[in-house]
Amino acid sequence: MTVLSPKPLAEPVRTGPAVLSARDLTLVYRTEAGAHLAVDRVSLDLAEGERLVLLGPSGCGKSTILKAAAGFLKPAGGTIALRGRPVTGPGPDRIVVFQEFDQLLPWKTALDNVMFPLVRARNLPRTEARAQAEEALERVGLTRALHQYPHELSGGMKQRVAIARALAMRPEVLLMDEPFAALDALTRARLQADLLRVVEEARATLLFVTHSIEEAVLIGTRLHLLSAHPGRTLTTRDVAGLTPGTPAFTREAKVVHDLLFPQAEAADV
Amino acid sequence: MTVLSPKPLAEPVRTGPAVLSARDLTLVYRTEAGAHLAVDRVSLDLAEGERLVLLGPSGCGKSTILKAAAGFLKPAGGTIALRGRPVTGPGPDRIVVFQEFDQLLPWKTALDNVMFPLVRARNLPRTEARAQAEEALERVGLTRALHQYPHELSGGMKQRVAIARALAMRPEVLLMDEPFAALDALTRARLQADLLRVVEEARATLLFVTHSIEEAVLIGTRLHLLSAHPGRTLTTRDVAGLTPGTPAFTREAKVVHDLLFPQAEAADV
Amino acid sequence: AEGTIRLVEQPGISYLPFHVIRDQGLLDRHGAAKGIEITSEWAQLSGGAATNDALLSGSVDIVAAGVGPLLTIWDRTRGAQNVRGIVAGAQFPFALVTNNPKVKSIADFGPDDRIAVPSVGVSVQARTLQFAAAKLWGAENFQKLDELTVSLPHPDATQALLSRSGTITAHFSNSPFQQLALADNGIHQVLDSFEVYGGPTTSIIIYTTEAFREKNPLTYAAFVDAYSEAAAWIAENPEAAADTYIRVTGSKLDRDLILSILSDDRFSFDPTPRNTEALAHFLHDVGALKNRPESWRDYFFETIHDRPGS
Amino acid sequence: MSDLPLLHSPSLLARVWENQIVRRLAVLSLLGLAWELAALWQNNPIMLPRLTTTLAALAEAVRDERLLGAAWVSLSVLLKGYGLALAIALALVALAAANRFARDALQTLTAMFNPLPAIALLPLALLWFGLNEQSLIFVLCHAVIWPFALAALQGFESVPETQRLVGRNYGLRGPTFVALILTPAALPSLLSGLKIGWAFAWRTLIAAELVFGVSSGTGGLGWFIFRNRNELYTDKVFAGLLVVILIGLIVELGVFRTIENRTVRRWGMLK
Amino acid sequence: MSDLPLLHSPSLLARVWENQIVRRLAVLSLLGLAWELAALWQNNPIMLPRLTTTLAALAEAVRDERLLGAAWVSLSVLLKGYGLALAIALALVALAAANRFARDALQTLTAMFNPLPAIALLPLALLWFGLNEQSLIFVLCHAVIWPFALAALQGFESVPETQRLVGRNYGLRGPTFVALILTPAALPSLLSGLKIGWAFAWRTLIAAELVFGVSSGTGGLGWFIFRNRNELYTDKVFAGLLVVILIGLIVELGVFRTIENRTVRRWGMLK
Ligand SMILES: Nc1ncnc2c1ncn2[C@@H]1O[C@H](COP(=O)(O)OP(=O)(O)OP(=O)(O)O)[C@@H](O)[C@H]1O
Ligand SMILES: Nc1ncnc2c1ncn2[C@@H]1O[C@H](COP(=O)(O)OP(=O)(O)OP(=O)(O)O)[C@@H](O)[C@H]1O
Ligand SMILES: [Mg+2]
Ligand SMILES: [Mg+2]
Repeated sequence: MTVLSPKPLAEPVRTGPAVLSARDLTLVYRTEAGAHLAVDRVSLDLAEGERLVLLGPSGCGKSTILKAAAGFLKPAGGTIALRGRPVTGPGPDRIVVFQEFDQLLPWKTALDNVMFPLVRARNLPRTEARAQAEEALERVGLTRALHQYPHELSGGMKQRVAIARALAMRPEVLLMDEPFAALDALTRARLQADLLRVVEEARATLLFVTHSIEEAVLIGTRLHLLSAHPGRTLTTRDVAGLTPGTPAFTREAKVVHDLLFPQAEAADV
Repeated sequence: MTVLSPKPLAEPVRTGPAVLSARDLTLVYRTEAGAHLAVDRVSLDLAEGERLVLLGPSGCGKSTILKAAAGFLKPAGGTIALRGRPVTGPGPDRIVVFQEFDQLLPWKTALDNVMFPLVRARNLPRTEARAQAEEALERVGLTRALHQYPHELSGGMKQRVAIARALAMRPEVLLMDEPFAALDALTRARLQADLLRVVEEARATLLFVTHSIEEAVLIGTRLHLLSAHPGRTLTTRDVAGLTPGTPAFTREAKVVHDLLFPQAEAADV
Repeated sequence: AEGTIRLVEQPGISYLPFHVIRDQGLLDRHGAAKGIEITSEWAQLSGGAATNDALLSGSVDIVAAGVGPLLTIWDRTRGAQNVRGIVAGAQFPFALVTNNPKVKSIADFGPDDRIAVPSVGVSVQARTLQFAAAKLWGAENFQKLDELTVSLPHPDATQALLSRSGTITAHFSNSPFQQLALADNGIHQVLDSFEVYGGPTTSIIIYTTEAFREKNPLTYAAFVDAYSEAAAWIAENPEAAADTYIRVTGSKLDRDLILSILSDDRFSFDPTPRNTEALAHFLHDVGALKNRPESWRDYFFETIHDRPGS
Repeated sequence: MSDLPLLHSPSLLARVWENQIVRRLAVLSLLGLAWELAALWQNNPIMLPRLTTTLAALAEAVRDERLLGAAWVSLSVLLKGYGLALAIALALVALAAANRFARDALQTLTAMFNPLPAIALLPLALLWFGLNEQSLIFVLCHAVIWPFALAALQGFESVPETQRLVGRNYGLRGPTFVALILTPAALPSLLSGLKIGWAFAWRTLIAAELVFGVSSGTGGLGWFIFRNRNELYTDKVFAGLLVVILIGLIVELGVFRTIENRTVRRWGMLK
Repeated sequence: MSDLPLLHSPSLLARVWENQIVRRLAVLSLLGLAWELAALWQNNPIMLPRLTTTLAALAEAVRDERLLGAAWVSLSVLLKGYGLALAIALALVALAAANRFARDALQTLTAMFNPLPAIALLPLALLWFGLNEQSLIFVLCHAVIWPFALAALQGFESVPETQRLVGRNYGLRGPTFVALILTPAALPSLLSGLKIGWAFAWRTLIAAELVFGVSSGTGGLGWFIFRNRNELYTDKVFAGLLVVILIGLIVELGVFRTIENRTVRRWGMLK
């Protein structure tokens, strides 16, 4: 009989081949002042059904990584691949929820905004798309705003439409950039639960950006911690299966906080 | 000898005449579909140096109240007054930090964006404006991004420039709409402290919108809780002097949470 | 091909024979006499340059324009399209009129005077003015009045002259503008083209390309006959001709004015060219023409070479 | 204090003044008055006839000279040319939006050809199309394509980045991307390009009709103006111009305004 | 995959192709070739001369006929008219941005006057200014003001609401607001308006010089073209047009492109 060594906690449970994987991903913006290094040799792997959360200080390159995964940015170094094949451009297999409030198409009502990709990318017939869009909007609590144009919505309402639009698509890969930042606690909690359910049901792979450590531990199966600008990998942590409110959850949140902000213990909060 | 009744906790300490006061403020948007009631008979009073936080679900009219206080919206009913005189339009005595990411002027660098109101509204000479702007940007941690244009900044960086721009102005009245929503925990904590210091020093009056109950209890001397759309006053709470981490602080946060979301106790978070 | 003909005219009474041809169906009649059926298309263009463009592009077959444009196109197309005149279109004097009472002859123009011509330097009016200057001050001074001339279309110049508003004090005009101007009490004539060239002078010429003439001899001949008949008919029936003009063009001009022009004996549609060589030689002398025509026959087809032109 | 849409209950007068038609009529009346006064003061009817005289001439020309027929002739050529030009311009701009070399080519072409006066093209038009409507349409296309392409290209290039990324994210590319994302997002600029193109189509048509004249009896508005100018009927010339102005107003208020109100203003893209 | 700025190390050829000047030269060469072939095929030198003939005529005209002088005469009138027109248009648009009645008035005026051909204004220009440069400038203003006002107004009305509110928040109003907020925010549209205005100033000037002519001696480019057209020197006509084209290219690449690169493209307002 051989003694099994205990599985190290930081090692994620791989359930299949990587859906999305980056190797030494380096992302550089070309600006007037020259090259601007945003992300420096970051590697990450997302297996099917996995939920990876990017955590890091403002400006560290989280959105940039997301945009590279979406196919909007070409790596200056390293590779980024989808199911083993290099990402060469954007596509509806990876639906993005952007950080900006202007991601709704201003010439479409909330309903039409949600229906748009269903009709155009999923090729659903209009009636079916409409039914699905109405359901998605109902789930984010916008039943009464179906026919309002984006400029008539509040900040949080716009973000909710964008979330509904992404979830209604049921993509294989979902890339979300601080989707809940503009939402109140209750709405946020509801949508977090909703997101987890949808992702689970569809066995979707999720790359998620947030500033809330609690949200990160709640949503993620794994966390990817980034250093301040330019973004480098600090560490990764496996956080699957932690239940909010439990001591393990609170402890993990505290650990992550201290990892991200080692000097913060001296600060006032 | 008369016995003094204990001062009720919910009654705020008035230190002078109201700087900003609304009476039965009703705000209505004119839309294609007809009138859209956003805020319904809300009354509030801010004394000098007071910090009032608006809390309420997404779409309840917080931004709308702020815009009315800034002078961008004319009340459909009720009054809104500044030091006793009805608000008739916007002005640099009330500096606004908007919720949107596009509030920076895209044709100005971060530094120029902060200098702009100092030169144009405060009439500071350019050198002095520059010094103050640089200091303000340093405080929000953007020393290295002084000469970047807004489109080259991350979401959180944009919001920090907007915060620096507002704080550098040292206005009598500061109107802030979820200024910290896009920031990581550490930056957020630093800027919260910074905000409190600046407001204290300048004896500025602050009207603040947030979705974070902890932030509300931390920042505010008083909270104004709003019901879901259309926004009506739920209640107000005096929260001056509570120290984060203390049981009183945690208890207050819990009370506010339960007041805002009475049904949430049944929900999963 | 034989049997179709596309013609161009410009607005104005100088093109009256065309109107008569159209009104009386003369092309049909003369075509029938030659055993062909002729279909004609009529177009109106607003000036000589556009007319020449239309001819050279092959969009039209027979055009009518001033002597100046004909000489230019003849000169430029020698050895290529070989454009030449068919018949003389009309002869009439064009007058230099002024509202400056002090000006009795061209020698009296002062530095403040401005003489309007359709286009400085190149229009037949401008050339005539140069010709007059050369006669008065000697050949080398032919450009003496050029610095007083300005380009302005006839209607605008007439308006300016009549309204006494602009800086225009004189206008080298044309019919019917000169008649309209001279009807005003304060406006008088300084000279006219007949004085300059020493007698009745052809102003309008009908012309075409060599190719059209050679490929459509019957149509060409029918046109010449029709034109001659129309010209003769106008000379005999000025009253009826005036009515034809009003009817065909829808002109709102006063019938008496039209009649007075038609019955003026200096005004004629004689197909024989007169006094064109003087202008041609002058144009060559000042360098506007590269080729010097020996006689008027050089720039007319043989059709009317038997006539006593000049 | 009207930076955002708001509700108030103004006085009757203010409410009447709210009506755009009322304000426009006020503007028109003021202009008419200015014209009448200028004409009276100038007192030079052969250069500047009075408004009343012009209106009388207009009525007469409509009754006796088929002015409306002439206007219709011009308008129908105009519409053909305008429509064709827009189709070409949109195709060019869509190509330019998708491909960088095409964009450079279009920008170069625009910089080169836009300043060329229509009159310079007439000889070529004659050479290629002959003396007919097609030549006019060719010249009209030249008048419309370049300014519209400029406005459209600017509009396409100004589309907010996030909206462009959203479209790409759904896998839209090429013509679909242009039609479903760029075109609505750039609609304000496209509309201003349409208006400018419309105006210059008129200008060019009137000017070209003067030079081109008519074939086979069907003169347009430009020819009407030219003929009356030749006969020194200034009041009729102004009557012709008045028709151009009226058509311009009708199209602006009836077509462009309506489109704007139903689209970009409703969508909050235009204040 | 070039939706956002990115860094890569392409091949030499690709890097040369990156250079805009190179791509533009390619476009120009293609156009030149097309011209030469069209002329050869048409074989009607008096209507469409070959490019080589035209270049020879250009050289000759520059040497013997002061073509550059004529171009300068036109250019100086053009610049005066363009500058004046922009000043007037900006004033009108600023007024319109601040006041609703002014906006209605400007929109009405634009709808009315924009379609009027310059030729219609010549008699009035004559009446008011006499036969001189001022009349030309008047006509130029007409050509520039309306399209520029249209583009500018659209630009001003499209400024994102938040930016407008920010400006108001600092107490900016009237001219300061227009100058410091609306103008930079609307710069893409303003630039496209400037380009369109510039092109139409040229078109109108050339056409007006034809009709209006000149007081003899000081003819501009339009006059040069007109004279040679009347004398059927088609190669010289094309040489004159070539000068217009060259100036257009220089201004587009040298002025407008530079401004664009230093402003709106740098600011991320234009892709
Ligand atoms: N278009 C751009 N051009 C140049 N630099 C850019 C551009 N976009 C982002 N950057 C820079 O890249 C870095 C990373 O930006 P990114 O948006 O990825 O940050 P982030 O982690 O999403 O931050 P936040 O939490 O504030 O949204 C920043 O330093 C930013 O200044
Ligand atoms: N410009 C507008 N036109 C019409 N309706 C509007 C407009 N702006 C906001 N509303 C409506 O007014 C209500 C309140 O909006 P407001 O932006 O004040 O909400 P909020 O409390 O700030 O929400 P959030 O927390 O999501 O930002 C919403 O129902 C919204 O749909
Ligand atoms: Mg980000
Ligand atoms: Mg809000």
